[in-house]
Amino acid sequence: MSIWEYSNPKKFMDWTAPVVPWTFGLAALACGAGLVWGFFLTPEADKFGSTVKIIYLHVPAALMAINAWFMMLVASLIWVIRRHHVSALAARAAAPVGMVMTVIALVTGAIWGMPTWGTYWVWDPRLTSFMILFLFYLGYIALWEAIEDPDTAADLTSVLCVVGSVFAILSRYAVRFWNQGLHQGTSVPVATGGRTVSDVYFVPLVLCMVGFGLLFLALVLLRTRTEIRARRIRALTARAHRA
Amino acid sequence: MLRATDLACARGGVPVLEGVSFSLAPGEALILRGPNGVGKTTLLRTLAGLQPPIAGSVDFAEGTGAYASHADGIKAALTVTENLAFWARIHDRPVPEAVFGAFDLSDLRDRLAGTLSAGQKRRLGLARLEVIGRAVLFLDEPTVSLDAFSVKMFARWMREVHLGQGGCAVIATHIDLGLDAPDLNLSPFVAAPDAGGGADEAFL
Amino acid sequence: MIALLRRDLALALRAGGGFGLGLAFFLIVVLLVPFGVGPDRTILQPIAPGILWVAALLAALLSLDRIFALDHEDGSLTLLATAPVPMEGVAVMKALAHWITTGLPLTLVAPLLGFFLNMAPAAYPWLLLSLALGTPALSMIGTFGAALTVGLRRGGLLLSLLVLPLYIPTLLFGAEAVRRGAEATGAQAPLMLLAAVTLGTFAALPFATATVLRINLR
Amino acid sequence: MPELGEYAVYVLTSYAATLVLLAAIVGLSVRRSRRVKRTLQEIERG
Repeated sequence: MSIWEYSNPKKFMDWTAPVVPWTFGLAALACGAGLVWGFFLTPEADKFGSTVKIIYLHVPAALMAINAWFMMLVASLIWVIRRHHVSALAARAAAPVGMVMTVIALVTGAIWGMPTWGTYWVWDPRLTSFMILFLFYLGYIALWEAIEDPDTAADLTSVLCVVGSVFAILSRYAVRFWNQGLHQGTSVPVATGGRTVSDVYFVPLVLCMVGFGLLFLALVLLRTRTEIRARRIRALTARAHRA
Repeated sequence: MLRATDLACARGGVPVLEGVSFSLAPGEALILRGPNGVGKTTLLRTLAGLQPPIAGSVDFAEGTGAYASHADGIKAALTVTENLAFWARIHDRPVPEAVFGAFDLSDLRDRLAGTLSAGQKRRLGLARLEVIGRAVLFLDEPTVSLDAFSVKMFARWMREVHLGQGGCAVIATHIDLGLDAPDLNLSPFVAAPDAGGGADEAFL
Repeated sequence: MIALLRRDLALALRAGGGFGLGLAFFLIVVLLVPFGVGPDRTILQPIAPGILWVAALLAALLSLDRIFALDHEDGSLTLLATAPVPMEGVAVMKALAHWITTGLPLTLVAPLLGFFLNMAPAAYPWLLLSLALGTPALSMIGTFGAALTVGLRRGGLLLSLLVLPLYIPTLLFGAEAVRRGAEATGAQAPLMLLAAVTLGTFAALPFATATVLRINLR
Repeated sequence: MPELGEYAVYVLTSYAATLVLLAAIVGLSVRRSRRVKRTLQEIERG
């Protein structure tokens, strides 16, 4: 029973049925604990005052926004190579969730920018990169919606995802190159894990990251199951018309 | 020269035909018959390699096939000669002088393709087939909007020039071309409603 | 494949739409900006390179959906697919045809419009150089986008949404090169990066475009 | 309630905005899942 067997739609529906509620539960638990702990029990940071509490939303969301696109890239490659419908539908299911995570990262980043930089939106390389990532998500979702035939849509969006990934990384460094002259970014840690933060804030942050991760996983599983059912409806009605 | 073995093909992810097998020796043609929508175009596109078959295989010499339908890629803003010259250069072959005579295009040589009648445009499309010089032709309703005289002209070209020089062709058409070529009615090869291999198979 | 390029150029010349449309749009957009931003020359001067670059980008975007649409409708694309011409070659030739009919004229006209925006005199050579290096990338990326949306009903809008994010590195390096060139603070870096992006697109995107075309022709 | 100082409004708005966005994506996903499941069951019973 190779792992590819698990991505056969029927088997996928069977083994994910019990998993989804559990994942949602664990996600709620982790997020709840992390946010409550971070919001109520951590002291004010010297430099940022209480705005440091926004870190528990901004960093996990930003982390998931990038990981979501990476997951879609892997799923697209699996679809192109192994032609497994579930991975293509999982990529389609993950896009809106990734986009929402990007919006959360942008909103919390901008709000956090107010006390730190004095204005809501500053063309900081990190925030700008997330705005670009948001545009990529928009284009990806729009392409899925624009094409009727599911398999053609899966193929075209996979190519767009691969090309988009290269350009997203390119834009990431282009923005850093372009912005150096204007405004030095804050020392606020970048979205990836390598962070220098004192441990009193660290544990709740890890909890929030786990929470957001589980939430993302739960949402993707739920939405993938919905996509599989929608595809089954389309298949059944098509067969009914043919008969 | 061209062999199809147990071919199954789909249109829009839905299986349309299955179990189609035939083989053509040089100089032979095959006429595809069957009601509209049975899958003549789908079969031709699969044979030409424009779309992958669900099952079975198609074998003919690499780079000798050409697909042509009534949408024959004629540019209205170019003259008849320029259109033919373009396709000749794409296949890096010369434009044979005889082609203008063979398809009654001699006096239309420098006319813009946009100013031609439907029948003349079709003759230009068929002349293109001669110019590209491909041995294995897959033709989808080549004689649509052609008058009787032009149909005979095309049939004569097909019989004497194309097949005569050892080419072969699979032609989907409703009218009788007068070629002594076997017919293949596709109706018995229509895929069963629950045929496998369709894009939706994993979800049913 | 050169035949394809020559035919497309001949078609563009005869139809006449290709050249004029892009240039007219470019002219209008550039002339509109002062009405929006205000006639103050001290404001216009620093942002002139940016305006010219954005306007050139939008003008290039305008004529992208015509790259494959005509050939798709009259069946040429299908015939090319079974011709001895590699689809990657078709993609490159289509991108070059688009560049010659749109990118090149924009590059030549842009400096003339610099006067309307009171651009710094030092910026003109850099503007010309950056556009010359950058517009081919706009055409190649645009050809990829056009291949993605060939055959779709309202493909034009979707094409812009797909292609604009991909244009960001080129726009960014191009405008930065002109700005730094004008201030004589070392424009070599952005120019080289701009050229690198363009070379990268011509190296990789034809394969993606060909794959997408084959999928769309199925 | 922890002492949020003068930045209280920023912290609270960002928490509120995030919770609203998360609720939206979860709500929409669940609603669509139920609707599709119901349609599928109707077709399967057919």
